[in-house]
Amino acid sequence: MRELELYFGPQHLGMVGNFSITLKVEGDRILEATANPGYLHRGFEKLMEGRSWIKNFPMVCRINLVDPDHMEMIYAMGVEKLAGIEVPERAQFVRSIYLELARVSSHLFGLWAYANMLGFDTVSNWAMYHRDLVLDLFEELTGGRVYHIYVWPGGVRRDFPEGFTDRMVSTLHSIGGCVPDYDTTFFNNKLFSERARGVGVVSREEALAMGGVGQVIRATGMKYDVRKVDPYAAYDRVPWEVHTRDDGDAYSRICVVRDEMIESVHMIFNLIDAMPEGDVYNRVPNPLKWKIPAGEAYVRCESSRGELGLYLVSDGGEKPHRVHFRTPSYAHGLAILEKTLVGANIADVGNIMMSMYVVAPEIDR
Amino acid sequence: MSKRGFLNSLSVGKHLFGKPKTTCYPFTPKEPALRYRGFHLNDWDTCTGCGNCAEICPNDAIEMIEIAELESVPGMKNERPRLDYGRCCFCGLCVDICPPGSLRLSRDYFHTHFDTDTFVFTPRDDKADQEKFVPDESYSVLKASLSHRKRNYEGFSSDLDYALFEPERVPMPEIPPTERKLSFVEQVIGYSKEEAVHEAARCLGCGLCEDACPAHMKISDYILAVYNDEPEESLRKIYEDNPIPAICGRLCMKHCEDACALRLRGEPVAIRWLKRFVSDSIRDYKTVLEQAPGQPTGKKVGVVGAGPGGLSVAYFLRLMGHEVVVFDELEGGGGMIRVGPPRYRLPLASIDKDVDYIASLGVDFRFNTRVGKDVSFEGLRQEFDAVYLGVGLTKSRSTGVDNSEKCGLALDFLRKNKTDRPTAVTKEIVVIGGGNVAMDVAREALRLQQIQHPGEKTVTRMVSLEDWDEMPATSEEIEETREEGIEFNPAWGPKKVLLDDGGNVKGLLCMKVKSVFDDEGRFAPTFREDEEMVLEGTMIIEAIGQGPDFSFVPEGEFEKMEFTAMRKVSVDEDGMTSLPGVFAGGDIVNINLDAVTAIADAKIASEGIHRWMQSK
Amino acid sequence: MDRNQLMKWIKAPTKMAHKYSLNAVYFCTGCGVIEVPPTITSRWDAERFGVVPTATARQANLFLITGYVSVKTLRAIIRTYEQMPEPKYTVGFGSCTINGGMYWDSYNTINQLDKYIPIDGYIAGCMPRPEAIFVAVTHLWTLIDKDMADGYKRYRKNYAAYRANQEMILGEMEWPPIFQTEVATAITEREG
Amino acid sequence: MTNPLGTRLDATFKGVELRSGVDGRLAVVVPREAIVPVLTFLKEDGYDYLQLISCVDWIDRGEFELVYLLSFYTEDEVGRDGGKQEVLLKATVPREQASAPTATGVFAIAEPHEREIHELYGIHFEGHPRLTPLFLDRDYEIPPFRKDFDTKQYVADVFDRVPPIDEEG
Repeated sequence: MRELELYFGPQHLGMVGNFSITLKVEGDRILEATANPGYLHRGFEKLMEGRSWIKNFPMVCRINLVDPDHMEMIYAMGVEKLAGIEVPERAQFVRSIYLELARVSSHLFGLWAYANMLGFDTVSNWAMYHRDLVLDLFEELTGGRVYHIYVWPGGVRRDFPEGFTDRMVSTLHSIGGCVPDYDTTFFNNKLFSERARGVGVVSREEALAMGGVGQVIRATGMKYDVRKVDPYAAYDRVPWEVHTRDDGDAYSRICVVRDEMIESVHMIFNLIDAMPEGDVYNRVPNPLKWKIPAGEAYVRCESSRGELGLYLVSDGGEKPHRVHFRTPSYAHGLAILEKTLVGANIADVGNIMMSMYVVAPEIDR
Repeated sequence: MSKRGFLNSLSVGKHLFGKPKTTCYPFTPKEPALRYRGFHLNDWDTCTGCGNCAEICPNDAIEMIEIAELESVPGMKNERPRLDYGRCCFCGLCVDICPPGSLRLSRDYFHTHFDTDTFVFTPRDDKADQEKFVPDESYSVLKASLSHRKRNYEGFSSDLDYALFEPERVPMPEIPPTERKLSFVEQVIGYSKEEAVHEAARCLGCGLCEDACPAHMKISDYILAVYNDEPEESLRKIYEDNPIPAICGRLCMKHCEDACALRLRGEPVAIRWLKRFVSDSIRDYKTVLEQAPGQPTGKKVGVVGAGPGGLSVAYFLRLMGHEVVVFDELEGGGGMIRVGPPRYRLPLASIDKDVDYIASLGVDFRFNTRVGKDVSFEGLRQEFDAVYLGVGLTKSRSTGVDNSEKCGLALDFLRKNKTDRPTAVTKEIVVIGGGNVAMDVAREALRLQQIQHPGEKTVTRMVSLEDWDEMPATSEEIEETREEGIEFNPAWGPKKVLLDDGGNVKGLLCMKVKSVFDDEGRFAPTFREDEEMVLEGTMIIEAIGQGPDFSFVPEGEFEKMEFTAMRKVSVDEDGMTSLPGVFAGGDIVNINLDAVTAIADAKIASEGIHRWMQSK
Repeated sequence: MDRNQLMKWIKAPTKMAHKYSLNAVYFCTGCGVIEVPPTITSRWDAERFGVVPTATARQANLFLITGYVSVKTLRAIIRTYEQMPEPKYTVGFGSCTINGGMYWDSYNTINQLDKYIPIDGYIAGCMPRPEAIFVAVTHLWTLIDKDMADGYKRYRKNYAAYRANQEMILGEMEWPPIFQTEVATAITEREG
Repeated sequence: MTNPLGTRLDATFKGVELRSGVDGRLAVVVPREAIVPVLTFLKEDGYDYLQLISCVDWIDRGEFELVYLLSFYTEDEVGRDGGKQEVLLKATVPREQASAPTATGVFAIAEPHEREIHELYGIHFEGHPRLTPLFLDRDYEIPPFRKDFDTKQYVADVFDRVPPIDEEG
């Protein structure tokens, strides 16, 4: 069979996001895949070195467009650790609720992408509709639909508007009510499971060797979640457990996502009950000339796509000296994707990529 | 995964009969959330044009532009923010830092156009801009754009608990009233280092204060230096415009704090106290400032009066290299500052600290020499290339009611207390007057009573023509005086000093005041004859204002001097009076009657003298 | 809406049919793409306005450039734009296409998009909401009615200038200019 | 250093300087040549998760600082099992003709990290399988993430110089 080179390019129906993979193909089977990111590279970390600490906030949530809230959280945690700011108790709870809500919204987006990729349009319409209900909650809480700029060093930017918790609970109940429908049409549907089982298998050794995080290694049965290993915000004050599956293929990854979404909804209910009263913002010194003492900090949090890390260096000035985001899609989208695509057939490229939750702007930053 | 798994997914058909979930926008409207971050609204009346929003914007989307129809007033520039929606990311940082809270976001977000220039927009709000903000009935979503917006559609707005600036001031440690009225020790203790740094951190560096300060001091620079923990750099910045920081740090009328951007929704930055912290924290100015007088120019300048004006002219001219000789009738520098304010507000040590530094630059101070008595004014004009009059208002006015010669005059009373033999005070004192000087007289009298009659019951009363809200004294001063238990009798006028048969003072007969100023605002008090009151008091002091004392100017010259309508010396833009070579400044020229305006006049006059002497 | 104005259908049926079947090319160029899925799915349903995502540029006549454009994406955008059949319309989403947006000082993103390809309309917002997108589509209809949405004609007329700008940024481009200047002027005359 | 790992590192490598850990992380400074041996040593010791390779440009000291952050996967609910904690491996590289040994031999994930640092900082990694450009389309004479590359100046020189299309006629 003749070898061909196929551009699974940035403009492609199977490609969600702006990312391209060059495939060396023999017939329908892929011999070799080279990821070709860079379409969304804005040089974030360079731009952030040119702006003062507070001015970076609107910029930092634009790194990952599907899940901007964990980006804000990781930067806020980094700045708080460097500058030694404590966060009031209620703000920790508000942050946890806000992050779990963000996880639900970004998992629903992932579900839309994956179901749309495989042609299950009913499920993808449902998922996007439910996500839009969650976005209405965000809009009411923070004032922004997608980019919320809500988590702030020293707490959060505004407290819950009154009556917000009941609306949140009722929305989450309405989404929870549809879970049986999702199961029958998608997760337990033979059409889907035949399509996703055994596709894009990533064994645990491969995943660990290539720095896989989040769903990729939880689908191989490993209970690794930063919210348990290195708890932050109010995650250690509420009982919850990590969901895993065993055979590491696309099907088990999306099932881990499904279980995590349900777990997040339950966690939100527990967090709301355990939330104390008090203020949610511990005022930060004047942002126009706020100097943070020299030092470095590495903070981690569990974003919806996996473990997100931030290495922050300050030289005692008003601007960060170096910012380096370690995003989960970096490992999934480059090393692991290129390895698992080998041997798969062309139709499964989108399937594997979406099951690994690769988001292009996270790779290029 | 039996075949059934495939079939039962058809059970989802039940959603066919549910309500459609689609929001058929724009036919069924959807209200954005109450906190939505849409286009900007700016209330042009409360907006101070300080430019902090432009400073904080991460994308340089805000630019401050001059607005022709607004006029610039201290504390309110005529600049307003202009937004470039090709840059704005709707983050709301500008709303959170806006000190007056005038900039906020609306819930409008529709704007579609093919021309990018329409995305640049100077926001106003529906109060001021009626044709852009249409009432609801004529608002249509399809026509919505930056020039077609909804009325009172406020979205994300500022909230003081989450503001990016600190509204409250760092509290200044003071001695409590009960304790401070017993002695002359300084009432305001002053900031510690980290209190000063914390207060200096509040300053947003917008520069509104610098336009309001008569001497245009570089305030945001020296506050930034205090924030960076470099008091030396801060002192150098102060000394570029003001040679008497220790005095001004305690005494200034702080026009800057009345213009500070934070004043509208919080307390202004304590600029005066920070200046005082800088001058207190540096023991010896000389080592820090390293200022050397310029090359000697061979010119000599005589300065009459060592008040703030005289000291500043001496300092500026000395730096230019001229020879300067300062004459003053008191035994030390400071002029009215040395006599007027009591020691618990301005200790003599602070005055001498500033004066000694100016002397160390080579200025020749000749104290206890009164021009017109020990030295003749004409002699001065021959000996020196130029003369500067910084004499200030030294003559106390009297009420002129009968037996008023028995009353003490404010300035003599205050001046005597500065010497080692303070005036002997009786147990009941009445002070006539409602200005700052009257407050100082009353509080000094109260302290002298505690010292001279320890343990006995003493009464200090004040009577002033003006009612509570018309009193010329600053509200802080009135507040502090009332705290110390001094009795106030506002809106009463003195009619006659009552004497007992021994000829010494027994009390003051007062009449009720109907009105103080006539309709043009001129001082013309009217009284109600029928209502009278007697205030007991064995000692009466009049503190109803001071006038200039030009007795040292010989008759011939005095006619040539021109005066303005407010009986002030009229000077040209260089500060020169109608007499050639004679310059003037301070309280005899301007109507502000405070030290920092005297310094501002002195700066102008010193450049005027310098140019005038070179042209001669 | 002029949907029920029969006269328009009779006078210019192609323009009307064209107006109500805008096929948007499925290319997520920037971070604004996060607002496109809600717009095309059941909650907001762009199909009510006739906007349907299509697979390739060949079947599309509406190009939504959502958000900032990095240099590498610019190459893909120009190629996609040039593959689209005429008449074609482009809509710039958000602040980044107008004047650089948040990344005005980034070394890898271009600031004004209309220097490289013609843009028929910009939508303000960071990211424009689905409602703003629908109102923009209605504005696009009015532009099409008044023949003002002539981005593609301008592209053909000043193709040399556009191509020069593109090469200033992208260096050598791997496909030749699609319009020889004489051919372009001939088409413009014929269309009148 | 009472730190167990620290003492073991001292025993095996001579030029190793240990610094107090930043919030529970042990900072280990090694010379450039010792990067790969120390990495292999740590990998056998159980630090099997190379989180990131970062590069900090200390322009005033005239050197790059390569930072290798090593962690470990743990299923233990509480986190630190057996007292292990993350290691921050640091090595300094001169700014002119910066080059460093590749870590792809030890960690597969190092490959994209090193490609990115090569492209954005200009550090050449000897023995790297493919040091081809990863993100950038244009070539820059100074690698863009270096401190002496001024983005605002670059935008003014390149993007703002492109003339707007003026409609002739």
